[in-house]
Order: sequence, then C-alpha cells, then structure tokens
Amino acid sequence: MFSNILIYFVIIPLLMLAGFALCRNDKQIRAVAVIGSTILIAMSVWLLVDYLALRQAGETAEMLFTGSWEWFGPLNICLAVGVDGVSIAMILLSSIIVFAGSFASWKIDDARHFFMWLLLLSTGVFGFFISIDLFTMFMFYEVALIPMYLLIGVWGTGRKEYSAMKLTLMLMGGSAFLMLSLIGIYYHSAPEGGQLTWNILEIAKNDAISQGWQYFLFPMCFVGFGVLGAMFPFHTWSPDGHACAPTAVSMLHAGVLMKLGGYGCFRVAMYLMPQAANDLAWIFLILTGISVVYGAFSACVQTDLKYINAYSSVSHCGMVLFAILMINTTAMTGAIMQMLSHGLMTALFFALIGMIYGRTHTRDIRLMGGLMKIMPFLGVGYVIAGMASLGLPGLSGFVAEMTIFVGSFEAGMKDFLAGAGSLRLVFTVIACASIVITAVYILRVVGKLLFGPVQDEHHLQLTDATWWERLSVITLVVSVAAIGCFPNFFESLIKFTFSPELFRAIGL
Amino acid sequence: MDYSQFLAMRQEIGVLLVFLLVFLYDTFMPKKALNATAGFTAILFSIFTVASFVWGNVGTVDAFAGMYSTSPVCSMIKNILNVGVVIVLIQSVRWTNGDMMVVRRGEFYELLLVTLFGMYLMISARHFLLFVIGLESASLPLAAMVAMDKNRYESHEAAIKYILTAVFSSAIFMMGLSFVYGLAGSLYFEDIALQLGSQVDTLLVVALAFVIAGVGFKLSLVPFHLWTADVYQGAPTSVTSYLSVISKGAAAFAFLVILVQAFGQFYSAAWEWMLYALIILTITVGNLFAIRQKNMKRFLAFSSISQAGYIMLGVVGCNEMGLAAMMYYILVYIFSNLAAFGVIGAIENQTGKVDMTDYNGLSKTNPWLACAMMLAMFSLAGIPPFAGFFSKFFIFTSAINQGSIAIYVLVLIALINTIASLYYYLLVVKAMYISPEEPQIATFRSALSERLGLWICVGGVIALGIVSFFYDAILEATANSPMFAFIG
Amino acid sequence: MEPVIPIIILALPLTMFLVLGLFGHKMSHPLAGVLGTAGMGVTMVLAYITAFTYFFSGNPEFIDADAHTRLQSIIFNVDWLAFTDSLVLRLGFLLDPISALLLVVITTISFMVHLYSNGYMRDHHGVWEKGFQRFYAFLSLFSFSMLGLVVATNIFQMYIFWELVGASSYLLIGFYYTKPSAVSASKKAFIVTRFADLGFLLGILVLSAYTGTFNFTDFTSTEVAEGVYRVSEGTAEGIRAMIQNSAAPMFMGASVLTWALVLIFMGGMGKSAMMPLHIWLPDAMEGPTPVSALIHAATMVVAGVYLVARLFPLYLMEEAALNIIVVVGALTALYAAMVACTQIDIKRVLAFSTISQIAFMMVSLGVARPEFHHGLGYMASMFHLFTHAMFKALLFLCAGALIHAIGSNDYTAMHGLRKHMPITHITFLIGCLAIAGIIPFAGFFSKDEILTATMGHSMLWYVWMSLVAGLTAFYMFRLYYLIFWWKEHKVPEGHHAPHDQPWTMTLPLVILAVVSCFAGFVPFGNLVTWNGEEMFDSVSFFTNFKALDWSVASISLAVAVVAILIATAMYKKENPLPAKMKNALPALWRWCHHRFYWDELYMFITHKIIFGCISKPIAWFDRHIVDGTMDGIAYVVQRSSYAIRSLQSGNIQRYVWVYLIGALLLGAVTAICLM
Amino acid sequence: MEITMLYYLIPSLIMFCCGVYGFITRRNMIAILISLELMLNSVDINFAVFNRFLFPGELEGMFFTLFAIGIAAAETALAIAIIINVFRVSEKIDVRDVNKMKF
Repeated sequence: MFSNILIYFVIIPLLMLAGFALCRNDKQIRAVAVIGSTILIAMSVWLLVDYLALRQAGETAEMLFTGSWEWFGPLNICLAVGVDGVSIAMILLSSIIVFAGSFASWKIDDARHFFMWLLLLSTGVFGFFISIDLFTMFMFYEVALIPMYLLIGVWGTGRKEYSAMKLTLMLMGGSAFLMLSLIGIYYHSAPEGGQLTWNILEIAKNDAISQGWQYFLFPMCFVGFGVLGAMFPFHTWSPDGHACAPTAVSMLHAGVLMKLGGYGCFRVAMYLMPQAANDLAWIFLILTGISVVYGAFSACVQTDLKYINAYSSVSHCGMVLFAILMINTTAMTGAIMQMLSHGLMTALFFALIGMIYGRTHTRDIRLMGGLMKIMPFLGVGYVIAGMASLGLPGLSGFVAEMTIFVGSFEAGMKDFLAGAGSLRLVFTVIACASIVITAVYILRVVGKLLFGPVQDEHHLQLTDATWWERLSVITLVVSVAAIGCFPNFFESLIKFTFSPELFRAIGL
Repeated sequence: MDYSQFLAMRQEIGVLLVFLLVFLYDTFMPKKALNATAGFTAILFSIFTVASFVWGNVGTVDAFAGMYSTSPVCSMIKNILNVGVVIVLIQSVRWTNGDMMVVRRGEFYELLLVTLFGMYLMISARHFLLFVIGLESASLPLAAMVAMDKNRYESHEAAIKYILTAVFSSAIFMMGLSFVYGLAGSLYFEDIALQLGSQVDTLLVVALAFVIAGVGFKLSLVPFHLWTADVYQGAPTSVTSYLSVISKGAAAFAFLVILVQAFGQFYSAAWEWMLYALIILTITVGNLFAIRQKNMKRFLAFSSISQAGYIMLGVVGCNEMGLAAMMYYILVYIFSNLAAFGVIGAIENQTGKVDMTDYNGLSKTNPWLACAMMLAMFSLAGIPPFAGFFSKFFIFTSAINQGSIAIYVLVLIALINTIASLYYYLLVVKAMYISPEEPQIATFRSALSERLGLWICVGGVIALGIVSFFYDAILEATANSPMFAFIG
Repeated sequence: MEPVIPIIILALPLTMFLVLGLFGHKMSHPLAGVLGTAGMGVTMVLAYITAFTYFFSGNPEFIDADAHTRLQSIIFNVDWLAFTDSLVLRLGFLLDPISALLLVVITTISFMVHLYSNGYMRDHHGVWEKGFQRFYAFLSLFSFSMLGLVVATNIFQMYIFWELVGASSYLLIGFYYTKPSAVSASKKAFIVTRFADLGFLLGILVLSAYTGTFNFTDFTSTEVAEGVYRVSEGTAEGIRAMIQNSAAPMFMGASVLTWALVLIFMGGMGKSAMMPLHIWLPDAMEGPTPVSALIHAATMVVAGVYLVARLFPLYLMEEAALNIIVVVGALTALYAAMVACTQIDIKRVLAFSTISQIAFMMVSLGVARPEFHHGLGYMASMFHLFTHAMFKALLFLCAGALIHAIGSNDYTAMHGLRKHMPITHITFLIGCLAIAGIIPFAGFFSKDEILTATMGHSMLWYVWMSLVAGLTAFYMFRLYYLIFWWKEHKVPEGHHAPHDQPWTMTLPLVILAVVSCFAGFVPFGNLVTWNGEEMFDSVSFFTNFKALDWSVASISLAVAVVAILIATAMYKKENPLPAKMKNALPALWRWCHHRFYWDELYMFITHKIIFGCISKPIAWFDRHIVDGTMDGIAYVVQRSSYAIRSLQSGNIQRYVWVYLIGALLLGAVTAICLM
Repeated sequence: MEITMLYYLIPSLIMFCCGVYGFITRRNMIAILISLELMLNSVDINFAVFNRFLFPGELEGMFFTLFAIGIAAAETALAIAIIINVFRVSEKIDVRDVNKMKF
C-alpha cells in the first residue's frame, strides 16, 4: 500500500495536520505549511513526469498507478486509487493552490486551527482526485466540504454565519442526491449474479446499468455534483459563501473545490452512465448554458469584488459542465482545461481581492479607485487575472474557452447535420457571447478599482504587497501563463483520458 | 428439567451477578466505602463486559422450550450495549458522587442493571410473555431512575410523564398481543408465524399496529414519541444518556426480531408500508422539532428521535445486511451520543448550565470539551471521516438493497432530512466556535471519569468508521442468521 | 528561407516586452527608451531583410519566375494546440506579398514611434512621463502582436494575435490610467472590438466546422512545393462546393459561406472601425499621440482590411459578402468624412479621417474582381494601406508635436503656428497634400487606383467615393489652415512661445514626410496582387505614373484642388464664413458635430438596455427569486417547525391521545389499503 | 342462551375504551391510574377468554394473564410513588398542571 505514490497525497496533508498540532508558534506553523505544500507540489510534478514517461513507454491502461486495498470487504468497498491525465491535472492544480493559499494566509489569526482545517480540506480534495472507488470518492468529497463551514464561520467576514450555513447546507443537499445515486449505481454495477462493485473502472467495464436506471440515477448524480459546480439554479451558495470566506478559503474553494463538481460529473455521471448522459444532456445543457450567460450578466452589476468574482465563477464553471455535456472529445478536453484555468485564475483573483481587502477594508468598488498607483504589484496581478478571465491569448482562459467552443460547435454541427436538433449549436453561440459580457464586467472592475483617480485619501498611505503575498501571486500568475503558453502539453496530457470506453455506449 | 439451559443465558446471569455484587456491596459495606460504589460498579461491569466478549457467545442455542434463544447476533448486540453501559457508568461517576446522591448511589446502579437485564430478555425472547417481562423490567425501573433527581421538579414531572405513558403504551401493546394470541393461539414467535399463515385480515393489521406502537414507544417513533423530549430534559443527564442509547438500541433490535420472526410473512403486505410511514414521520418530525430547541438535552432528545428513524431503515431492508448495518449504527450512535451527553454532563455538573446559548464561545474557554462536542455533532450528522458517516452510508446502502423504487424515495427523503439535521448540529458548533459573544462558561477541568468517558467516546467516533474491523465483525456475526426465514 | 530571422522578428519584441515589463521599473528612463528603440530598430532591419528577400531574391520559394507569380511560403509552422486531429492551432510564419508588405509597414512605423516617443514622453523640462518604461513595454507587446497577426498561417493564429493587439491597444489607450476619460475610452475600445471579435470567432467556428481546417492556404491556395503555395481560385471554389454539398448549405436564406464570411468581416469591422462599430476609435485618441499614430492610424486599424485581403479568394466566391463590404465601406467613408469636417479636436479629425481612409480600402477590396485589371482593387487597397500608413502616421506625429508644444488638443488653442514650428508645418503640409491626393504625393496614386477600380465596378460608388475624396481634401486643409494660419498665435502670459521639438521627434517627421513624397512611385502592381501575378512586364521609377488612367486621375485631381481652394477661402484668414455656413445648415452641423449621435445610441444600449434591462433584472432575480427560493425553503422549514410545536404540548393526556390516534390510524390506513 | 366469546369480549372492549376515555379526560392522576388499571384488566380478560374458548387445551393465555396482573401491580405501585413525589414538590394532583416542559 505504501509503495503507491498516490497514497502519499493523502498522507502528507494528514502528517501536516499532525505537525500543526505539535507546533508551538506561528513561525513553526508557517514552516510546516510551506514545507508540506512544497512537498505536495514536488510530488505532483513527479507524478506528472512519471505518468508521461509511462505513457511514452506505451502504457495504454486507462488509469495508471492503480492500487486497490480492501476496506469493507463484505460491501466490496476498497481504497482504490488510480490516476489518468485528468486527475493528474487536478492534483497539480490543487497542490499549486494549496501552496499559494498557504502564503496568502501568512498572517492569519489562530493560524494553527486555520491551517488544520485547511489541510483537512486539502486531504479531502486530494483523496477525491486519486480515488476510483465511489465510496472513498464520496467520503473524501464530504471531508472536503465540511471544513468550509468552520473556515468561513470562524475566519470569515461579513454575514459569515449565514453564508457558511447556507453554503454547507446547499452543498450537503447536493451530496444527498449524490449519495443516493452512488448507492444506486453500486446496486446496478454488475450484471445479474455478478459481484457488485464500487470501482469506477469495473463498473464501466461491466456496463450493467440498464437504460431505465440510468435515466433515474444520472440526473441525481449530475445535480449532486452540479451543485458544487455552481450549476444554475443551485449556485446561490457561491456568491454569499465566497464573499464571506477568508482569502485562502475562497482560493481553495473556488479554485479546487468547485472543480470537484465538474470532475465528479465527468468521472462518475458521464463516465458510468453515458447513455443517459447522451439522452438527458439537453436538460442540463439548458441549465448550464443559462449559467454561463446568467452568471456573466449578474456579475456586470455587482459592486462587491467577491460577488463579481463569484458570479464570474458561476459563468466559468457553467462552461465546464456545459462542455462536458457536449460529449465530444475536444469539448471535454476543453472542459478539463477550463477547470485548470479557472481554478488558477480565480484563485489568483481571490488572493488579490483578499490582499486588497486586507488593506482597504472594503470590497465595494464604488469606494475604491486608482489603486494601481498605490499598489502597482497587486494592480498588475489583478489586470493579469482579469485578462486571463476574459480570455486573452497567452493566458490560460483563452485556450480553455477556445477548445470548448471549437468542440462544442463541432458537436453542435454534428447534431444539426444529423437532424438531431440545434440545441447544442444554439447554446454554443450563446456561450460564445459570454466572452463579450465577461470583457464588460472585468473591464468595469479593473477600470473602477485600479484606474482613475484615487477615491479615498486614506488609501494613499497603503502599501504594496509583502513578499509572501508576492510569492503567492507570482506562483499563480506563472501557472496561468504556463497553461496559456504551452497548451499542447496539457491538452495531450488530458486527451488520452478520453478513451473509446466513454463513448462506446452512445455510438460515438 | 435440564439446568444446563441456564448456561445459554450466561450473559443474563452475568448481569444478575454484577447486580447482586453491587447490591451486596451497597448493603453491607461500611458507609465510608460507599463512596467507591460507582467505581466498583464500573470496574465490575467492565470486567463483565470483557468476559462477555470472550465467553458470551455460545452459538445459536434455544433454551426453555424455545422461549429464550441466543445466537452470535444476540450476544453481539448485548456486547454492544455493554460497551455503552460501561461508558455511561464511567460518565456517571461524578454525578453519583454528588452530595445529593449519597443515599441513593447504590439504587441508581441496581436499577440500571435491572433494566439492562430486562433489555437482554427483550433481545433474546422468542415468546411474548418473556418479551413483555423484559419490556416491563426494562421500562419500570427507568421511571424510578428518571425521578432520581429529588430536588428538581422537572425530574418528577418527567417521571410521571414517563410512567403514565409507558403504562398506557404497554396496555395498548398487550391489547395487540391479545388479538395476536386470539388469532394464532400461541405466543411463541415461530408458532405465530406458522399459525397465521399468509392471510392478512383486518384484526391482524390492527393488532400489528398496536404491537408496533408498543415497541415504537420504546424506540420513540413518531407519533409515539411525545414523552421523549420531556423525559430526556427532565431526567438526570446520566439517565438521559442511558435512556437515549442503550434502551433505544435494545428496543430497535427487539423490534426487528418481533417483526421478522413473528410477522415476517406480512412484510410486503402490511408492515413494510407502516414502517415507511413511521420512518418518514419520525425523521421529519424529529428534525423539525430539533431545529428550534434551546435546551441541549431536549435538543438531543429530538435528534435521537430522528436518529431512531434512521435506525429503522435497517429494519426495512429486512436482510442480514440491514441487521448488520443497524447494529453498527447502534454502536456508532452509542459512541457519538454518549460523547455529546458526556460534554453536556460535564458542563452541567460543573455549572448547571444546559442551554445552547450557554455554550457560546465554549471553544475559547474549554477547547477540548468543545472539540469533543463538535466531533460528536459531526458524527451524528454523518460527516466523514467520523464514524457516523459510515454508519449512515451503510444503513442507506442496506436499505436500498431491497431494490424497489419506493425505497429509493424513502431513502431520498431520509437523505434530504440529513440536511436539516446537519443544520441543527451545526448550530451547536456555531455556538461553540463562531458565536462572537462572550463565553458563558469559565475554563474548568472536568473530572477524571468524565475525561476518561469522553476520550473513549471520541476514540470510538474516530476509529469505528475508519477501522473496518468493527463493521466486519458485526457482519460476520449476522451472516447466515436464520432470522429472516419468514420474509416473503 | 531559414526560419532564424523570422523567429527573431517575432521574438525580439516579445523579449523586449518581457524585459521592460518585468525589469523596466528598475531601469533608468533613457536606458529603457534606448533599449526599446534599439530593439525595434533591429526588428525593422530584419523585417526589411525578410521583405527584400521575399520580393527581390527571386528565390523559387517566393516567386514562380516563369509565371511571374509571387508565391506564399510558410517559413515555419509549429503545433500549439491540437483541438482535433485536423483542427490544429499552429503558430507559424507565412510570407507572401501582403505579409511582407505589412512587416515593412509595421516595423517602420513602430520604429518611428519608438524613436519619437523618446522625446514625446517627457515634458519641456525633460521630466520623464510616469510609467515611461511601461509605455515602451506595451509598445513592444503591440509590435509583437501585430507582427504575429500579419504573418499568421491560419485563421486561428490570426485570431490569437487579433486579441493580443486588442489588449495592447487597451493598455496603451488607457496609458494615462488616472484619467477617467482614458480609462473609459480604453474600456470602450476593448469591448466594442470584443463584440466584433465574437462575430469573427463564430465565423471561424462555422468555417472550420464545415471545412475542417484553419489554414489560410487550405482556403485560398494550392500547394506547389513543400511549404510553398500559390493562390488559386480553384481551392476557394472547392471550399464553396464543399459547403454547398454539405447537409446544411443554407442558413436563414443565405449560404453558410456568406454567413461565415460576413461574420469574419464583422471582426474586421470592429478592428477597422467600420460603421457601426467605429465608435471606439475617436475615443481611443485619449491615448498618447504616438500610440494613435502607430495603432490607431497605421497598423492595427488596418487589420480588418488585411483580414479581408487574406481571405480574398474566398470572398470572391460570395458576391453578397463583397457587396456588404462595399456598402459598409462606402457609408463609413462618407460618414467619417462629414464628421471630420466639424471636429475641433485635431486628433479626432485625424481619427475620422483614418476611418474614412480605411473605408476607402474596404471599398476597394469590395469592388475588386479578377476580371478587372487583374483585381486592381485589391492591389489599390494594399497600396493605399501602405501609403496611408505613412502619411497618416506622419500627420499624427505632427499632431503630437503640436500637442506637445501647445498642451492642448484643440485647434482653437493653436492657430498661426507656421512661423513658430516650421518643420512641423512643412511636414504636416506634405501629409495633407498626400492624403488629399495631390500629384505626386503618395496618396494620389493609391487613391486614384482605388477610384479607378471603383469605377470599373459601379458608377454610383465611383461618384460617391470621389465626393468623399473631395471632402477629405477639404477637411484636411481646413485642419491645416486652422492650425497654422487663421490668425496670429497668441502666446499666453508666462509661457514660452511654441517651437519645434527635439530631434528625436523631428527626425521621424522628416523621414515620414520624405516617404510620403515618394511612396507613390513604388510599383505595387508588380509586388502585391491578389493572386501574386505581376501586373507589369518591367518596372521603373515611373511605372505607376505611366500606368495612370488620366481620365480618372484628372477628375480626382480636380476635385481635390477645388476642395482645397474652398478650404483656403474659408479658413486661411480669420473670417465669418465658417460661422455662416454653420448657421445655414444648423441641423446638419449639429449631427456631424455630435457624430450622428452614435455614442449616445450605444450608451443607451449598454446602460439602459444591457445593464438596466438585462443585468439588473437578472441580478435581482438571482437575489430574490433563485436565492429567495433557497432561503424560502429554510424559512418554510422553520415556520413549519413552529407550526407543529403544539403537538408537544407538555400535557400527558394529549400525548396519549396522539399516541392512540397514531396507532389506530396506522392500523386503519393499512387495513383500508389492503382491502 | 349460550354464552359465546363475544359476551366476554364486548365488555372487555368497553372496559378498554372506558380506560382510554378516563385517561384522556380525568384530571386527577389517581383517577388516571385507575383508568389504566381498567385497560390492563381488559387485556387480561381478553387473554383469559381467548384461552378458554379458542385454545382450551393450553394455559398460555392464563399464564400471561397472571403475569400481566403482577406487572400491573408493580406499575401502579411505582406510579403512585411518583405521583406522591410530584405532589410533594408541587402540591398538585391535577395532571394538566404537570406541563412545565413542553414544545
């Protein structure tokens, strides 16, 4: 068991957790946080390199580094792990954001407990991404959710109690549906008389879920994960939750946790129930298509920086689910890219917003202005994040969105030419329109917040970023630019995942 | 008569032995030594518990012409209850050592052991006469225990409410039994099943409803639950914790035994649907009431009502998996709930405060207590990696094993209810950790016994789920149980 | 050709951007300026070498000497992002007549502007502008993006750099970011072009979905050798056939190809400020004047023209698309010229003049047909692009010098500057003559060819465009007179008299003025034609002169001269004539002065409709309906919790009553259900 | 007239109903206890009657009756003790006053 590298993605956060408990002062806590998160990044890079080397060597198995250890034998629950390109991308994303998040919360109050909860959350996130057993996956999923309550409730600002409660309850509401559908999948995971299993790969191989059951289980599964992916109309936890959360939590939550939703939709809902995914896609296409433009339009008139970003996340994460539903290799690749991209840039956004808020003590854009002059580093960072968000080539948002658009349009054309309706096509065009709206709200914020005359005399005394803040921002900016500049690397990493298995049942 | 039959009852006899020793100790030891009654009982009972784990299992044996039956499953559930009792005993040390309890210390333990004996009988009874004796000896002494807090009016009010409703309930129960007897001509579970055939008539349904009501009273299923909150609130905390976990666990098991052994063939015809209705009502109403409770004990009373609904999910599955899941749920529930009551008891003993608002800012003054409470709440709410998550997951899984769409709907309703329950469990966490108000409770160091009890509970809450041994052991005990032969 | 030099051409500006952007604030101002200028200088030289090699080396990669046809050559092409197996986004370097031409234009103007900015970006006391290094970094970024755009090998690469030039334009317009007007102008520019780019993107998606390729060469050319292509109408016809034979060749009454081309043209309209997407360009003058010269006069704004030219063989397949281009271009040309006559801000006059001139190029492309003089319109368009870049950059840089000297954008603060700033005066005059189309200045030749091509297509548009040419001459000379003549310049108390600027600013003026004088003699017909075929058998300095169609040339010359004379009469000396004119046609003047209220219309659409009628209601809906539902569920649960509290009345008798009813109901309901 | 089972069962049922009615309507707790006795006794009658008429060869029902009587006695004793306790603390015997804990 301990010879499998993946296990350490869970063990190391847990060790860090123990380390925090033993630390005696903030300095040691920070040291543990930095060392731990650096190890995590190093491990994910190692994993990435190892994975690519194996693929290069002609390894064609769907998942690599697999391992399965029996846990609850009678129910066939195993601690099964394994990764493919998508998981690795997500693991990489998570470790980068944990790293940046540690630096962003350098001076947090009660650092010990903060970091303990944060690392519990990370444990859940990593565990979720490495698991290929539905039970452990779901367990880690919930492990990742609950620390949010305390992180927001204790360290948050504003209406934190309300927001924390709302966020937790809504997400748990999603997971209620999810749990039911996972159990349902378990009971249909094998043909009559076969050994039931929770293992995703085996379920997919067995392909025993009948069409009727797929129709029943798929919507619940998709909605369950979709809530975390901020799908309209279950997204309202996101603005309130983000607005009240402390910086690192917003980063982790928007950056990684919301990806759990998209990843789950892809890995569980679509992968295990492709028939229903194909037939029922239209319902969710409409919902996610609405998410995309709806979030963008909502963001246009918000005045709170975090609200703007939260709605923008609704729009961008809607794009992820939207693309997944296209059931088209290109679009799905784009969806994963978008997850990566959105994760990084939204983490960057939230980091910067947190830093700005820490100085000005307001997030209302009407009360701020001309900050570029006062804190050029943060200002430039914000502009870069904004540019990434509105899809400037060379930054991550562009490649992701373009891949999605090309793929979706292809899927739409295919439907259209086959006389299968033009829903996909129409919604693709609508989704494309979001790039304009995105530009509107991003530039609106940038213009009001950073440019123009200084609004508040007191702001003139503020200082620019400290070194740890710079480090946090630079890490994220470099990651965003790396994806934007070398998309082919990530694209090919991800693409291999879309094996014919996924499309087999629907004849694609 | 074959006296070796008594060997099958070795667990019951063990309890009686402990009872006798405590009684003798309490009666004949000099007054000075009585301070140690609590410790004596706890140690003695712990020894019994261990012994019962080691020698308690005699395999599947019927004794006394089949009135009494024990099996690995029965011995397992008794052992599980024993563990809970050990924790209750440890946690109650400080309370019974209080000034007020000087003269009644022994009584408390004696009554407690008698009720435990009654529960053993309920579990092992395969004849309704024995069952009724067990039921009554499990509930009548409890009334005296509830009234133990002589100086508090609430304690008496709780006791009167308990005894009156309990007697009413047993009257209804026995009324139902009389109909069953009239229809079947026997009070043996097996004979009932054989005699009744599979024909359902109205009288039988009414009798069944009365029987379910009678046992549902012990389990506090809605609408037979109304005594619960008042009694939990009024009773001394140690009694409440005993009432909420041990008595409930025993009743749940007995309920399952009655339903499947005596009325198994009417499963899909009659009581499956009754259970659905009761489960939905229990979970929902329990949650709705719990939402706005301010008194911690009352709050946990309603929470335990809704937990009972989840426990019942193990019954509707009606198979070994369900049985195992139910027993596992009871085990986990014992640890989680006793952790919560342990904290409440510790704080009540120190300050006398039991309101949720008193817990504001507890994490600042008593971080360990707050942490234990939080873990208990998370476990009750079913948050991983704590044991409650696993028990909930397994009980849902076992229920769905039944496979109909109706069960999916039922589980979905139960799952949606978990959101409401999460809400009120988080309210406690919120009070302790988030509430900005000044802490109401000063920093204090709780007694050794309380800390020991809490550590055991917290250890259980963390380990029971992650370490799969416990679940596997239970499942092993339930495997191939002949109990479900009559499920049609 | 080895890809080394092309790579450096692209890499050098990018490096400069990164170096100046990341470390600029640690450098001294002169170092940053010199570094930026030198980098651009090197790039310019390399671009010249490349263009020269392309046009004159006779290398078979570049020219089919037997057929006298210039070829398209892909110097390098690397995969950047593989969407699917066939749809691969590559970054490459396509060398053909127009990209070589644009390389020259961009690097020249860019270098001039780099040089010029050394002087412009500091005040009279030599104090550097704040963010001077940043300015150079952005200029480098822009140059990189623009170069990447013109050498694009596929339409998606073009889109990438298209976005990048948009962004660098945004950054440069908003260079004075503390000035609210600059911020809003930059925002406007970005959003309007973004909107247009949406069309471009959709066009690309449609085109690629049908054809399965992004490559320009797959749309318009046939491969003659490895990496070498020749423009061919046949390929474009093949594309058209492919779409016509597909399952859905028509959409809403027009062919899909038309839709795709019009959508792509929409992107061009945005960047090239065609009506109705022109509104950002006049506002973009909020940026520093060198930026206006580089981006908003010479290079970026012609990207739309370039885009259409790049896909010209494909446009030829759809008459409808070309007609739309002509109509849009002609309307824009007239509109912009009329508005230019009434503006006070000298940069705005120049901006509208730019719009009008680009519209000329568009019209020229729209009317170009292979059957008329080897596609004369195409050549004329590119020719005009080239000459216009030179003289318009010159005019802008002159305007910059004036603004720098006076400190205001309005001609009302200038007047009579000819004696104070002689060099600026002369160069500005040359620019005006060039744009007015006076022989032998550059604009004359290119504009004349445009008019010829237009006449070859349709008499209506010929008359129309000639009128616009006359208007052009009129408003330019109006501007010229109002700046340099009209009345004596009054130096305000305590100020120095205005004077010519330092050499860094003057030198580019002189160079560009010289180029404007002689650019018209470049034998474009042999260099840039739609299919690469050379127009003339042999060339000399006077080729263009000889090839003039005097029937057209004399008319246009006459129109220009008459217009100049009118302007002279009206504006040379202070007189009441302009005021009288204004009062004679008040409505027309007001509409022109307010630019036909386009801005107000857009304001209405964005603020009232998009923000007021869409965004705000959606935000409200989200808070109150969607979120309200969630809160409402919680509220209902809470309320129902209170509603049923009387169940737990505390009364034992009620308890057993409920118990009994419960038990009876349980039995009764089950019994009834069983019957 | 032959005395059939119904002649016993109907009075037993009436007794039971009276007991329930008494429990629900009487305010005195002692009266409530008496009502409970009525209910329990009606159960006893049922068992005895069923045994006597339907299964005359056995004694199961009779035994049950005996035990039930014993249990009823224990219950009554306990209940009276608690009622006395309540009376001592609150000086009240009205069941409707015992409702301090509610909702």
